[in-house]
Amino acid sequence: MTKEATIVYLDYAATTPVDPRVVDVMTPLFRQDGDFGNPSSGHIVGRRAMEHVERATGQLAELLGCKESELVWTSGATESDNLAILGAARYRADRGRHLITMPTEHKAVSDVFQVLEKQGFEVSWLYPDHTGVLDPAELEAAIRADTQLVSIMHVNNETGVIQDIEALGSICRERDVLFHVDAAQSVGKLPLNLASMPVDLLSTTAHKVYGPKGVGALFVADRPGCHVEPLTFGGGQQNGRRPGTLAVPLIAGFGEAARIARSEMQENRAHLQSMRDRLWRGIRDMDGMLRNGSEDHSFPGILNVSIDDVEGESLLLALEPLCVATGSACNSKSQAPSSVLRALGRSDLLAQSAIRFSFGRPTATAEVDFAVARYREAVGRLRDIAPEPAP
Amino acid sequence: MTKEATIVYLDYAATTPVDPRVVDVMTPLFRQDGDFGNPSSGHIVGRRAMEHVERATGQLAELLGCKESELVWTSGATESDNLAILGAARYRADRGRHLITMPTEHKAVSDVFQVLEKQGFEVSWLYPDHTGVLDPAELEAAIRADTQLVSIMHVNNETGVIQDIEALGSICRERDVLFHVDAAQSVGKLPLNLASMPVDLLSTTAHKVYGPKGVGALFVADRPGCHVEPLTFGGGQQNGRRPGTLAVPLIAGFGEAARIARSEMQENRAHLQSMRDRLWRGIRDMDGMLRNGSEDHSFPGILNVSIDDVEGESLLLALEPLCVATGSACNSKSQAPSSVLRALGRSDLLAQSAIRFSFGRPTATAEVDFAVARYREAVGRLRDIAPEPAP
Amino acid sequence: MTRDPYSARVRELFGAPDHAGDLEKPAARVQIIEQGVRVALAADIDGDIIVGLRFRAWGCPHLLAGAEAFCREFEGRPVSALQAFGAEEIMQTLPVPREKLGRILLLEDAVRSLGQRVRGSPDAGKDTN
Amino acid sequence: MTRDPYSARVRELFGAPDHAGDLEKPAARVQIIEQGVRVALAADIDGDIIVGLRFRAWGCPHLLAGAEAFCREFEGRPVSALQAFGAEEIMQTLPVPREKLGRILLLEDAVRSLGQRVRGSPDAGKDTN
Ligand SMILES: Cc1ncc(COP(=O)(O)O)c(C=O)c1O
Ligand SMILES: Cc1ncc(COP(=O)(O)O)c(C=O)c1O
Repeated sequence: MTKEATIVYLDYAATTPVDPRVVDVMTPLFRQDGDFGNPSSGHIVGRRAMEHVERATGQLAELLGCKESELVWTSGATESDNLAILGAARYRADRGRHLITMPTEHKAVSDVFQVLEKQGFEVSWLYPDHTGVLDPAELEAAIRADTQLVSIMHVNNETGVIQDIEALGSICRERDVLFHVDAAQSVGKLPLNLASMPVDLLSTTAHKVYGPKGVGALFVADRPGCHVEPLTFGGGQQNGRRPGTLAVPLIAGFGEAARIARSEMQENRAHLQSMRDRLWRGIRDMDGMLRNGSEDHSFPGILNVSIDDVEGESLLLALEPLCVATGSACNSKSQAPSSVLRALGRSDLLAQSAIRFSFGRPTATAEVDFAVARYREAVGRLRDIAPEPAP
Repeated sequence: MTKEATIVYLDYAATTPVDPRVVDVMTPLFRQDGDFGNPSSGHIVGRRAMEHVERATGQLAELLGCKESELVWTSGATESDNLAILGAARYRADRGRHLITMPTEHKAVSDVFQVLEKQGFEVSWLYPDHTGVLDPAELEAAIRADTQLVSIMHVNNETGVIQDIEALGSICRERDVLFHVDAAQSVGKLPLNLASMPVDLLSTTAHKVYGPKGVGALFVADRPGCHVEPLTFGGGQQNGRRPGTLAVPLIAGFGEAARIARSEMQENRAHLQSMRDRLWRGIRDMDGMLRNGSEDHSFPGILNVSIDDVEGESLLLALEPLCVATGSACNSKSQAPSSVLRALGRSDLLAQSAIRFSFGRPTATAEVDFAVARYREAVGRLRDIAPEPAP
Repeated sequence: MTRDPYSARVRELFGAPDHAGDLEKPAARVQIIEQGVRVALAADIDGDIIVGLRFRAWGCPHLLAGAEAFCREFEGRPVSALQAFGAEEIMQTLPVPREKLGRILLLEDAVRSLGQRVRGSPDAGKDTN
Repeated sequence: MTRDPYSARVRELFGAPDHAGDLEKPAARVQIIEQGVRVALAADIDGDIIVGLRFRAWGCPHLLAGAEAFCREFEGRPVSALQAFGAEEIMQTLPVPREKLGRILLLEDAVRSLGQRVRGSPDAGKDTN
């Protein structure tokens, strides 16, 4: 048995492998005998490369239900979030400097707002209830005459909690406030139809939906007042909104990933749900078990649990070769307890014991069963080793 | 004969195909059975992904002769240029707001300086001589007490003219001014040893050196006072200098491309030189032929020529299926005469007739001979059609 | 959605400019130069019929294609038809991108001017530069 | 250059904590709790020789591995050796990242305290919480 054979990967919220069909679309675009050209070139090799970009733009637009001209290609959701938030805040700064977001956002959002706070913007941080859900009334109450931008994510990357984008966006639209949604975890997984939704800016990334790392997109609604100042300047690509040579193979790969996600969304969702439910059934009876985040408003691909009196870092190591996450995918190096779980009211200790299981298209029943057994065993072993707690 | 068979691509300065060895390194990193993980993940799948990033960082550091910690991965040279220039100008803004560059820079540099000019920085634009070369004395004279940053490219993307980085950088270092070099066209093609060169910031990109599109790097010298403010904020990757999930396959591909470029640099250079010389020999005798840019200080992979009394756009179409560039690779859509050639003193008409031939590893003698024949024929045909010029 | 700036028709006309060249003894000849762009037209007449047309041009591919299209279309037609020639039609049939209208208007000028010349009109103002 | 935060030795100690558990009638026992982290040590003595050591711990993998390493190393050594136990050595031999020094110092405290207990020293201050 090789080392590899024993690894069980339940960390699809951190990143996914690239779908083989996507790899097949990308590979020829690297090669000399394929369409490797620079889409900015006017000649035939360049034009052929541009055709791949245009096809992909169409595919992503179809998945999102938006116009092709409303999409800007970026390097990933981090860049999309920054472009949306910095870009919109700066563009509308002379109308007002009040912004709204939540402490449960991904750092690619919350860190940006912290930077803006230092630059003279005022940020209201709205807290969710203990299930992670934001009450639209809270948003309504927080909006002021000088509010310019609200940023609230669709699916939370740690807990899978889904916010009511429709309701939150409607409030923003009524008050002429821009509404940005970080949809890195939901695009291609939950249905979206931006043409009919009150969303102005929406961030996405390919590598969470079986596309390649290094490419993302920002949706910028074609509406008056909805505009982002570019972060970078240069060769005029994408009408100057995001310059730089278009990464044709990555963009084509994202397009194909979008096409696949759209056509298989329903069956994928059902699969994720059955995997998550199976895992939860396997561990829910354990002593001191707590599920983090709403059960009713949750994306079926993520299950986040805490457990009493088990130390998180040791738990993670004891779970190997089961690959899962503590805290956010993107800052799992850090030992600090998750700010998302803290915002849900979890103690430091409970937040620190949290494990995020996340499921994907390739997840098999046997892997879930392995995870159940491993989790029970690891918790049992660590509890066996622990001394009695202080009286 | 298929359509493809007749295309001759002499536009390697716009972009290159990916070396098959690089494709072989990248492909497994996409797949589920390969190291597809997120390098931010602490588990085994994440750590294996990180090992590829570390290997690639070592490979690029070796090519550039710098420390691994001095490299920041980006999405390409446009982002690297922006990060260097905006980042350094903002970081040092309270020491002074005078900056220096040239009008012959790529737009990923010159557009950024134009933006800074609007934001209260003062920019001195230094002109080269009629061969495109900047006299270091001009730089010396332009530096003031409040100068913070000088940005001058290594190899010009339109003409192939090489600036004397060593001499220009020494002047900057003496005066404690940061020196940024856009080396998109030279990295992997001309030797660089940043450990011993007076360069503080250096931009590069993979897709000009047989690596993938969508990845680049910025060298930030490990020296006091040399620092760039980040453009984007988020998950803390790369010590916060450039956050976002690391695009492992692209980075590994750039690393492999760097390794290959380093080990084959000398023979590649000799090949480019012989191809360029062959082309020049084939057309230099034509009526009204002019070579753009210094012959002595030039990168052997680029030949830029203008010709009297031939209209550029028609010439480009008549050259098909020969794929070459007019003006810069990145704005060949635009009909405006190249600002680089204008800075060399060319008239609008001559600038507009300019054709850039650029050569690559795969360029064959027969392709150069085809280009010579096609160019002579196209010029002849267009001149035949033209009416007598006005008296 | 393709970004090819040249339609198949423009490519064909540009690639086979059969009417580029001169007539031995043209009934009329005009040449117009504006901002570096140059167009020359020449016509042979038999009675009221245009029996031969040739052009020379220096300019972008759309101008050259437009000139060739004009020659092909108007050979064999009556002289009076020349007055009906309009830039708009060329713009739409080739087609030509809007930003190049100026160059096609230059061609229109040349054709009108040729028409006046053919009929010996004394007020053909733009013919000598 | 690997980013694995755990050395092979830490993984081995963590994965096979043979000395985790209790002694039936230990000669001495200590337990220390600080900021949620807990370490308990127990020793059996035969004359001047430590014949059995066991630990219990709640904390990060380095703490658990450190405790196991201590037990393995000090069984069979004289009681006096306990005084020589130092966090620094554990930090270097496992090794343990610097930012976790605090947890290994907790282990050091526990060992010192155990040493005092074993010799019946009345000033074993930290043993009861
Ligand atoms: C909700 C959310 N936003 C943003 C990001 C950042 O995405 P990327 O890695 O494409 O920069 C992630 C993933 O890491 C995410 O889960
Ligand atoms: C000199 C120079 N700088 C910057 C760039 C931009 O590089 P990228 O396409 O990687 O953004 C290019 C190429 O287009 C270039 O030639």
